[in-house]
Amino acid sequence: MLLIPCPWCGPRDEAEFHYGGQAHVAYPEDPAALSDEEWARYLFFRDNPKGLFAERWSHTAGCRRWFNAVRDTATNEIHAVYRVGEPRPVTA
Amino acid sequence: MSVQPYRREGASGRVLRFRFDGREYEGLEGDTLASALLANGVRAVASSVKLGRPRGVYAAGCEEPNALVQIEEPFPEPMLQATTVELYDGLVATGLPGQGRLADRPDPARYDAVHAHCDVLVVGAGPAGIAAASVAARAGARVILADERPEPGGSLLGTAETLDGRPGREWAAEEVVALAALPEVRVLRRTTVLGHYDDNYVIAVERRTNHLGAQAPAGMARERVWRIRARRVVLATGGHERFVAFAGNDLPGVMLAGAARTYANRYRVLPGRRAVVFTTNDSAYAAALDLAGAGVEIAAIADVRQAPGEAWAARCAERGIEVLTGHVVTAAKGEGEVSSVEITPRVGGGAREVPADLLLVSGGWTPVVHLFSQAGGTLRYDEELGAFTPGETRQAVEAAGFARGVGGTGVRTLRACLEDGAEAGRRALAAAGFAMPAEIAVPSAEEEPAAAPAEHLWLVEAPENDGDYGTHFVDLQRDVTVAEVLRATGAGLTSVEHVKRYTTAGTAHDQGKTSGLLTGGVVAHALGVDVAELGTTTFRAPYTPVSFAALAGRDRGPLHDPVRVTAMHEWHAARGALFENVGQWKRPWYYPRQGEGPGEDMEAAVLRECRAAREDVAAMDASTLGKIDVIGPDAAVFLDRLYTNMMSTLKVGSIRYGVMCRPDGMVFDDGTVIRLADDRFLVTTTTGNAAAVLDWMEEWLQTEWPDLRVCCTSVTEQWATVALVGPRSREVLARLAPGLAVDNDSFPFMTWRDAEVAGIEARVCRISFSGELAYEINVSSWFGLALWEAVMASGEVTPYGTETMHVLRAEKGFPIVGQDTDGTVTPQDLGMEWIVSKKKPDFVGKRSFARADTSRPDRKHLVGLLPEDPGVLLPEGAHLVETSALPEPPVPTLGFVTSSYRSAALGRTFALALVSGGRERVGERLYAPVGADLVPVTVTSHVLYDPEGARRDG
Amino acid sequence: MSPGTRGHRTPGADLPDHPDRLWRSAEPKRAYDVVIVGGGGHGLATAYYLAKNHGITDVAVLERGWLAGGNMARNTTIIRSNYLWDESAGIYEHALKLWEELEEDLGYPLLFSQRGVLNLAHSLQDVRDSVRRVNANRLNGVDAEWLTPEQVKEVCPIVDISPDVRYPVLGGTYQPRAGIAKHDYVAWGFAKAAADLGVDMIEHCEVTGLDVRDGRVTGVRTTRGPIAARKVALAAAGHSSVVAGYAGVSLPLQSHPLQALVSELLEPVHPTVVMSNAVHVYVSQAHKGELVMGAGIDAANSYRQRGAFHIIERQMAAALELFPVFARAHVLRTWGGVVDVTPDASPVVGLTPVEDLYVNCGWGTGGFKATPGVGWCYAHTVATGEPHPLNAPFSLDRFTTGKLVDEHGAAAVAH
Amino acid sequence: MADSAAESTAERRSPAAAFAARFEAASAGGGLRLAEIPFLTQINLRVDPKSPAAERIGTAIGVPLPVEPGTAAGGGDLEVLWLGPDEWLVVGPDGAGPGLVERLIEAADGEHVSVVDVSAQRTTLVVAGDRARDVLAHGCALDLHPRVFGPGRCAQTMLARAGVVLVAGEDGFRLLVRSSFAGYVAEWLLDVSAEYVAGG
Repeated sequence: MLLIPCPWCGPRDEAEFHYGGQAHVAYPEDPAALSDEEWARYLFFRDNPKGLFAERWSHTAGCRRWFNAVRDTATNEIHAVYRVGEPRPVTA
Repeated sequence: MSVQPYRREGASGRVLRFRFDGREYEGLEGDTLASALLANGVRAVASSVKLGRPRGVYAAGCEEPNALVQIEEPFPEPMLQATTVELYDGLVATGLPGQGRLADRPDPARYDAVHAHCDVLVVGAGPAGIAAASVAARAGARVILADERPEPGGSLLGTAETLDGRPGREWAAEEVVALAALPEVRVLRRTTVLGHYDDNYVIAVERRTNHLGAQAPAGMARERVWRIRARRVVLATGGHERFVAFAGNDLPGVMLAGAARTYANRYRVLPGRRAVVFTTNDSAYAAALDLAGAGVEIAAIADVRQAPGEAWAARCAERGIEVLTGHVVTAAKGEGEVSSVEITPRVGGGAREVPADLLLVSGGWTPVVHLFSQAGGTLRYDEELGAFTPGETRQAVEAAGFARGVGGTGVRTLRACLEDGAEAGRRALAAAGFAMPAEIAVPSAEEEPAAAPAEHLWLVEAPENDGDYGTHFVDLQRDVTVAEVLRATGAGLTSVEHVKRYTTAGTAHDQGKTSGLLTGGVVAHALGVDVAELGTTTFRAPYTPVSFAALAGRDRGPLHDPVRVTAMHEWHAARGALFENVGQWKRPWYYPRQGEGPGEDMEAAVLRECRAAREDVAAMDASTLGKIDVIGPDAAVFLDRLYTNMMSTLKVGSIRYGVMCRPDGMVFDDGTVIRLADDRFLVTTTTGNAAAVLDWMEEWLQTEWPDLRVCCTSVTEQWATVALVGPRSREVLARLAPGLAVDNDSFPFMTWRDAEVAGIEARVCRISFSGELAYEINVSSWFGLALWEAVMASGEVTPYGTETMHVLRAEKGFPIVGQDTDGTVTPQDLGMEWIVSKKKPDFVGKRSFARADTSRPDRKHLVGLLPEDPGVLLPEGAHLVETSALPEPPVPTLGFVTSSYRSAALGRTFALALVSGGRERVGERLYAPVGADLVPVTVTSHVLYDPEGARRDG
Repeated sequence: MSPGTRGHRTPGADLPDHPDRLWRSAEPKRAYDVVIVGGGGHGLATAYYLAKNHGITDVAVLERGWLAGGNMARNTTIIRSNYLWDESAGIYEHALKLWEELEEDLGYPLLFSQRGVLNLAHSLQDVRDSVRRVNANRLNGVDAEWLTPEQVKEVCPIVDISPDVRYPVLGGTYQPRAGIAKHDYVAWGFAKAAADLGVDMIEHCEVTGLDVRDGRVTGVRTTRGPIAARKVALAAAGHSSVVAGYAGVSLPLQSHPLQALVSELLEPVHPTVVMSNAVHVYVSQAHKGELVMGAGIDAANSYRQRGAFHIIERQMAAALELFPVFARAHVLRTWGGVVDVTPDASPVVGLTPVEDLYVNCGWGTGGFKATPGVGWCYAHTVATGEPHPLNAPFSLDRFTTGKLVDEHGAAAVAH
Repeated sequence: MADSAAESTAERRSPAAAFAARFEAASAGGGLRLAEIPFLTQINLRVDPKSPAAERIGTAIGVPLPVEPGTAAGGGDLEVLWLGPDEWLVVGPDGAGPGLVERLIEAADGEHVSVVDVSAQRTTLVVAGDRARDVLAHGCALDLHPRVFGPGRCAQTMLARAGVVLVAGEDGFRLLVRSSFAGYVAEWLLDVSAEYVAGG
């Protein structure tokens, strides 16, 4: 049970959150202009690094806000949380 | 005390009666089952799992590998260690051959869980743990001190050491009582910390009533899971003694030296009359002296070292105990239990056989590093200790006392543990941001003799002429011998994990607490490598076994998952409705008519309910549909992006049906959208998807379109909803809402009106999911029951459930998301091209409709099926094939039946199905394999009833 | 001594003996025809069938730790082929047929036990999905039956089928030919058989890079030096994304922890395998008597071979709903593996954009049961450069065309 | 029931009404008090906290919207609970709903706000008395220590398997529970209470 620091509510148990996968994957501006390959990439391909990963969480059982986190997927350590729209912070 | 022949004199306490293996015994309050059995001279407690060899008590705590018992009364419980079962009056137990037995009746006990938070969690209430907790607690920190035993003291319980001039056990008891009196301290006894997870989330289990036997209060949870979130953790978990591999080292009468010392001191039980001691370190000398003091004759101490601790040797000499340095025990001998011990000099000289009924073994001490390792800490091999000790960790946890291997000579020294514990307490305080307390006095312990270094001997080599190593056990509980380890390494296995799996060593109930390192040592020996290099197998939670029921807690039966009900639920239940689980909701499924004789069956009830809806008037509790208020100047734009059809053109006062897709183009949810104002919509969702759709909306708004000024608020339970259906629904509504103009022109299809219905403020929507004239009446859920009762008051409205609702909508070809779709179905597949906007430049899912696979003509389409025999009901889930005889498998399927019913309106059975290229097959005959038969069916449009839509206006 | 215990049944005694010779960890050579990255069940089976079916024996299996120490050592050993879609049923049924001959083929005792698998249904929609799957299975020649709650009780008497359970058992599907096998023995059986045919088993050899020249893979870089290869076959479940990334190949995968646990040894109570997706439990009783149970996967990506504890707690609550007699059984040991999951819960097996580089990944929670089947097909793919017909549907390009094999929709088959 | 349905009266019924007697019995020992406060007015308010509308709303209802996460502010007979960075729950006495909605919308003066009457969406349960924290700790993972979660604090969180809004007061806690979950939460509280009430 991770302790996830919601940028608004503070640290809460992982079970209060919904995981949203990779952060900073924008909905394409003009999907119709994309090739099938490009569209498939948007739909199905996400980074899956072993190490630091910028990802999305939603505090569904709390303030219902989506936010981003940089977490090390090898250790589960959360290095930073930041709000949607903010750039990914520089982490060690 | 004559009935307890091995009980020391002066033992006191209440006499408890118990039965073991069918015989009655007496023990004393404070006993474990193991100590009570030893007091009664019971040597063989269980038999081994593979070889069926008799096994006796080997240890005195949770590391016990041998004495596995089954509790029979007061309630059957499989496989416990006799060393951890507290004795109580009426206990009935049997020894186990390695397999436990589950009860065949329900467990009546209660279980629960509780969350706790603290600045410092101290695991282990031995000298180091108490010292750490005292320092932290007196500085005002919130402290939890957890210990697995019934009383604090840890190692002090087994020794005769004194602290501040008091017996160690008394010191510990008083310290902990004082600690527990502090407002911010919680002391948890009989509480084993089982697992150490990320972010210092620590799981412990408290055994609260076991020791009370049949006297356990009924309302009290038997076991409690503690979910502890600690800012700092101090692991003062001590050490486990290990044994040495030699011939016959499993015979009853062979025992860990420290355990024997505990039996003599703590339980006042003599584990035998005449003992040989076999050791690699100084700690067994203290054991020998304590036992000698208690009346056990110590025949000899065989020390593998040439140079034992001088002071210890001298004390033994004083007592007339023979110390044989540079000797090993080559064999324990006896029939069913130890009767003699073979001692051999390591260099030169012959063996000698010493009569004894007890062989005390100390192969050194292993720090308990399980939790540290679980927490993600690394381990490093400590040469002096001959064991792995805590290394680096990124979590806020540290080990203290012997768990950290303090002392330097491989044995625990009390002073070092106390000081180390206090230091750990100070460090924890500093890390948690507390002011350092004034100097805290560490209690003074007796002067301990300087210890000599231990020597790490894992294996006593078998003599040349008897080299099979067949009784040199390394894992007593799994019956693994050195012979098997050698076979594994001989087979080419070089990893300790492989050897573990080949031999099963370390996988038993005790998880290799006494045997893990020993196995590693023997493997290293066999491979000719260093133990340090070989490493350990992984330490996994739980530290000691934990019952399934404890982990399940109170999330069982009705509390297993929330039961969600509507405001009208009591009425449905009283009317005898059968309920369907829809997500967490209980929805009325159908209402069998009650009366004389046997109740109506489902088929009859549903046909009756359907007829009422089609021919008369019927009502359903539709409150469970998800409802979301969507408000803001950009609400219309937002909905245009999420729904496949246009919502911005919807007029205030009107209602539109809509479908949402995922980006991959597959149908995600459907429902109606009501425009309440220019900037305000009420969206309904399917019952099961209410939360998912709200989350979906928030996700798009917050992460993709933060520029849209829209807010979404769930109002699912704000409103209770009654669907009033049937040609007479207008008449019933008119009566209930005299102020509402209900004629078709005033209140047309797909519009809504505010009105007073049965005296209740209501929003009435003209929506139909059945094709009939119908209304959905929404009121504050406080009035839901009142509205329902008012609707039912005249007695002319038939209540109907989800099954009838499903039949009615299926007759009209309306799909149910999740029943007629499975995540691979597009709106076009459902025959709903009309709902997919061509005008909007984009909406979620649109791009995917242009992919190769979504534009294939042979996709599965939703169609209707009419069995050629109108009495045959196709099973939902039946498949369809083209031929009237089945070829050899694999037979390609054309599709499958998603919904199938008997229709009162059609006077026959019918079905909906997803069929490959289905729309082009209308009129074709297909076959549904049902059991051994192939049922012929005709493909039709999915709209089977009132295709012109003539009935919706009544 | 316990009068009821001495002298008879010793539950641990009836396990088969292992051969005295398994494999000898090899030193890596400078070059191989085929390098298989990942010494788990799939990698070992692939090596075996490369050698046996295709005569390709200049093969190295590279394992970063100890052989079969990844998911092969951590799974709950369930074997079945009752998958919904034709594509899935094809490869899993092929695997099951191989399982039925495997002990003999490998000459190794695998404790393969066809004790049947029950998938329980707890809602009306579960029932529809289950019946749909049973019928699909039958058309595909896969043995499958739909059982009423009473029939479920006959197959597994300890299941609570009473209506007062929160989510009552409404029935179940049953595949009699399904069952379990002993995972370690399977791995060792393949390893021994492959080694006997000349394959090199190279342990403690982590791949740190892939050499790609002109769009073609030429070898691997490892912690034990570079190794040239004419073909490289990836079989590194859990870590597939990381390894494929060395060649610039991105895969539609997310790695998640998956947990399992065992109880102490218990007298036989559970004769079959029971799975319940609705309440996230699957359980069998292994040969020695321990209950082996699997839980759901952790939601968040992670390479930590350790799951969150609340998942275990929920799993226990669900288990006791179905099996009240388990109340006082004890959890002895929990563990976790890392599984890689695809968007459609079906694997990716086949060619990659890099020539001579092959991929086998994305088996999620279901890789063990496919072991011989995927080894067979993957070996064919690697040997011929063309997908075997049974793994052709599991190509990477299905994500572009949209022709997914979506096992999410097929309830009760995610594991 | 079917018979009594004939005497239809438009009476309100609160979601935990059926538990009144059992709550009372559980409260008899003194260490714990369980009760439902039915029919409170609850208005969900969404507004940009930095907007003039937010300020005007605060002035209009006499309670500045609390901007510190997890806090509640009170004034007169109203209490405003922080639910999210742009979301509040305005709680008032029974019957205050329609007037309050109007006041809020009026104060917004045409700016984008969302005001939704959700009075029937949740009911309010009281968990008070010396053992209140102990009871809640069985299902709530928050640190309920008075220094951390004392009067004036509120939080959306989980209690066992139900989402709740938890509000700390001088005299124990209030739980705002979704109406459909009220029965579950009530049963759960009563089950936990077994150990803490007299005779348990």
